[in-house]
Amino acid sequence: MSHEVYQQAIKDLAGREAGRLVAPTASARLDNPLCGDRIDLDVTVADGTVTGLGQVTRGCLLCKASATVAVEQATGLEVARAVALVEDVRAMLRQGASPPLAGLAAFEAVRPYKSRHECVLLPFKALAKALGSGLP
Amino acid sequence: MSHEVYQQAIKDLAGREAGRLVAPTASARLDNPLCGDRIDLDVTVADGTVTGLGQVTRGCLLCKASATVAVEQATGLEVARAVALVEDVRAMLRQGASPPLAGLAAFEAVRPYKSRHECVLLPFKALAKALGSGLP
Amino acid sequence: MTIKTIRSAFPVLARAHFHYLDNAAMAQVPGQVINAVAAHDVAARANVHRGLHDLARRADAAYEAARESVAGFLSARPDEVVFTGGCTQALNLVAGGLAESLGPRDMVVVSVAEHHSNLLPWLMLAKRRGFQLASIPVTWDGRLDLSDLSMIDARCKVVAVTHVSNVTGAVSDIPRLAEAAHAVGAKLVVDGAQRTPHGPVDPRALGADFYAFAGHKTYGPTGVGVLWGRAEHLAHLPPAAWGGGMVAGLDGETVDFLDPPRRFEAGTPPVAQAVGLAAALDWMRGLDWDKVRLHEAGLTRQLLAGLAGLDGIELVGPNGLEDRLPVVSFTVKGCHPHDVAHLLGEHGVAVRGGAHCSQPLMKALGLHEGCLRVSMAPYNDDSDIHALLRGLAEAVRVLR
Amino acid sequence: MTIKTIRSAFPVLARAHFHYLDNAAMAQVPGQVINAVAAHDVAARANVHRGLHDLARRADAAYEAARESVAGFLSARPDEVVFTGGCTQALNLVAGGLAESLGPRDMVVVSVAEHHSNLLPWLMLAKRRGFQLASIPVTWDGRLDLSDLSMIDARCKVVAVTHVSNVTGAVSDIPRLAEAAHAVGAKLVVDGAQRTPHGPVDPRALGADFYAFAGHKTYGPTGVGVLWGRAEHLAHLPPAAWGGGMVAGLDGETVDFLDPPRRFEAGTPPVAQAVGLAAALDWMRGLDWDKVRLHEAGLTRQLLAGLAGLDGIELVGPNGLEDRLPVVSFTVKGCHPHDVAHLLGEHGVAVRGGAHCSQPLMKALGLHEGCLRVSMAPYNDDSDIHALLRGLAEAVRVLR
Ligand SMILES: Cc1ncc(COP(=O)(O)O)c(C=O)c1O
Ligand SMILES: Cc1ncc(COP(=O)(O)O)c(C=O)c1O
Repeated sequence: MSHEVYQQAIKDLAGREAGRLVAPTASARLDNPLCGDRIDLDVTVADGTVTGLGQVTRGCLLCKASATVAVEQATGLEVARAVALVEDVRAMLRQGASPPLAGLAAFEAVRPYKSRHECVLLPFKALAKALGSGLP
Repeated sequence: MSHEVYQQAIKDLAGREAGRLVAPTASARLDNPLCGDRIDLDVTVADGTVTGLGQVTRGCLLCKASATVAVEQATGLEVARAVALVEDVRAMLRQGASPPLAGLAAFEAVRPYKSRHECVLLPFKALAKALGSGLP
Repeated sequence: MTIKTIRSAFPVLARAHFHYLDNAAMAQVPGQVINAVAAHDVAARANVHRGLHDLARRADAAYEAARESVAGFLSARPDEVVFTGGCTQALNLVAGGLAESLGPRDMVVVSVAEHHSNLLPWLMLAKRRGFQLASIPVTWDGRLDLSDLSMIDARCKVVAVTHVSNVTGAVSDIPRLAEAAHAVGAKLVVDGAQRTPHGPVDPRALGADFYAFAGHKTYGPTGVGVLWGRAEHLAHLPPAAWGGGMVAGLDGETVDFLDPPRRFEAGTPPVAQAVGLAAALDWMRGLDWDKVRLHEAGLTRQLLAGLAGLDGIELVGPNGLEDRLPVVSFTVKGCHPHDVAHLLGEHGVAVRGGAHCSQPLMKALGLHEGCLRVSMAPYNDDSDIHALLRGLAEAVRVLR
Repeated sequence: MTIKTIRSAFPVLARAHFHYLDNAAMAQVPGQVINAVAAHDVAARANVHRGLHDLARRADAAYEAARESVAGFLSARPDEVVFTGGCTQALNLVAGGLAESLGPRDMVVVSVAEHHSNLLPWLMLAKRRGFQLASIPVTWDGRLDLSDLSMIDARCKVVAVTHVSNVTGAVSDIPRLAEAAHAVGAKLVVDGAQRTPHGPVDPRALGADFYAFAGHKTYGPTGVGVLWGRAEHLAHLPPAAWGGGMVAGLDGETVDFLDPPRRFEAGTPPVAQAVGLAAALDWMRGLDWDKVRLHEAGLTRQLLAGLAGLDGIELVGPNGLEDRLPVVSFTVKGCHPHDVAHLLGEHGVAVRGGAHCSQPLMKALGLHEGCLRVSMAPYNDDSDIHALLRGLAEAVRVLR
């Protein structure tokens, strides 16, 4: 059985759920009703920069793992940069672009599995939504 | 070119249009809007017997020829018998039953051409309709 | 007729290490169906109805013979068989037609176990025409709960239920529902999508008034489905789609529709697909269904026993064999269905994970993440169940 | 690319003494389309969308690749391409969706030359929703009479016209109609059923807002059709059929539909047929259409000249080559079209006789008995025209 997609790195990421923030600047809830995935994501912003992130995710391993990367590695980014991540992740999955965050390297194995792309994208969509850009 | 369906007997029949009756007991107009065929059929009835028939038909050769057989050979039949002809003609065309009227022998060649059955049936449907049975 | 003979009819099953257990989504197709479609397109391809050349006559004959084959499968009359583009289209057709005479004082009763295709048409038409929609609830094991059918009352004009659940494999008690519906003068629409893959069926004997099924789940082509209706009901059903081939006369605003079934077949029908479906049903009718049913039940038993031996499996639906067909759903504790299905797929075992187009049932059973579904066909065998159980154990090991 | 090469792609044409000139009813199909469908069913058969096993991934990929192929044929975006069961279903889908926002103060403008499939949906929905229906008249030679378009006024919300007449082969002036429609804010729905068999088309460049065509007339399988719509319009179009695979969320009465195109593809789509259609369009895109059009025009010229040399022939439609495709209709004095078509059929020449699902046009042109129609495809050649003309002369001799 191929474990490429379910390598240890992914499982480790999925196991680290940040939890909600106490005093977020903004929050977003996003559903993927097709598979029941749901993410609640909180963000704090100061001076145009993402200063903190939290999340609770119900969903598959890929979605949970991706959510962890989002909150752990988008902190410190400029808001515009964080909003743009969803497009970069999409380009990574669909066009083979390189991972926009180091932690996303583990997700390159998901490329051939188109029906799983949405799982990886959902947290980044939630991030963009929380940052007020609306969905792409 | 096979002329079986368009044998001289059929053409002769098609060429003999009886025309309308002056004082019919009943009349019926029937359309086959799919091909524009239209028959106007008149009947006189006395003592439960068909005593006279007339028709004017716009339609294909088969329909016109069948109309001629109907008016020429159903005269003298009991009403119930005349009404039943449509079923007998159908059985002749579909199940290979023998022709219920001598003049219909020429139409046995139509059997393999299912899409033409309606052309042969229309005058007999009109006859049944005029005789007040409604359509089968 | 051994399972080996059955398997050998299906070219796709010749692939090694391949275990297809996603039959409820789409069944595989016997070679003779593929050939029937190809042969039709080479030797009898033309539009149907009133064609006057050789190919058109062959096309007409093939299409009407296909209708007769479906009629035979359903113990019905050919003029009660309407070809559609699929089961969903068949259900939209009957819902659209029946809804024409429904208004705010009327009610349609569906069930919580309906596939979206037998729910959304009624739901959307209810919004549009103002009639009420009520749902028969389900028991803890996903069966229709018929203990209280008082909602099928004088206001109820239509009862629309699934014959077999696409999630649990539970077989609905159609005769009982027919009795309840007919007692108040309501019509019974049955979604047979998951029933027809398991042998010929007689909807009239069951008490159904309308019955719909899909070609692609019944070993036939995609792009074709069937709506059966009692002749006496079809005669009064208005068409819900319009186009060429279904009118006798058209004069200004006056439209004179053809008699059933053609009234319901607007436009060029799926001719070659109907021919393919007939080939599939003919193949099915050649099987010994007593034997096949025993075989399918044996696989189900084996699967249920195997699942019981695994840790953290929770069944969705009946845990026995009575009144159920070989569709088995379950959850795996701590593992999302999509992750499990993905890993099984890598292992050569095809199952489905998710909500199975049955969100109300998922909600009723508290399955926020959906479930895994294993669905069997006559060509499945022990090796498929073994591979599934082995794969499941390994998937759990990988994921936990 | 010679006509011989083109012919050789079509297995059915290998039959001797067989002249297929009934292409407007249904075109024949190249071998590679038959093979593509068969190959799909053997190696990639599964339901589409969110499948997690190998076959499902292949099916998804094949289906979405088919969408891209159609998009290429139409110079459009893939998400503007909706697969349907046929052209009629596509027209019902757009009519049903647009009609949702039409009421008694609105008007839809069609033309007298419409095929029933682009007339009846509007007519029936007009009765239901109370909007007005107006018809653009035709000239003596069956063309849309655009000399007075004042009926396309502020009340007009939709103009629905055929791109090419299935009776006369006349090509409508779509850019002009688009201008008139858009000037009053109306949407332009174009029935492309008879246009797509004659090469790729760019509905957006023509000014259409929606465009429908049929697989089986475009050298593809039966059971599939296409609705194209501008993304900006599809985004606001409500679905007119409902079922599995088209909702994101369903919570009680609240339905959240997926984005186009999936919103319009309720139920299992005609997957293998879409794959077959893509193979057909790919075959078409491999032809040199400048050459093919010259060839088709040459056949039309030859046919028109031949008919002019026969006694008692009356043309229906344009008598020239300008703005017409290779569809030629006519009547034969003293001979009913069905009798002639029947005899031609016996002669190995396949044409169609009748009203061609175009009763308003028949009425407008005074053709109570319909007419004969000869419709050509790239694979037709001189021998087909000769056989037709010879057969026609003989049929007249037999019938008169
Ligand atoms: C119970 C049930 N009803 C209806 C449908 C719809 O069938 P189709 O998608 O073929 O239209 C399905 C299959 O998806 C089903 O399982
Ligand atoms: C102009 C035109 N529109 C629509 C249609 C309907 O297409 P279909 O029968 O494939 O649905 C046809 C063909 O019959 C046609 O010729």
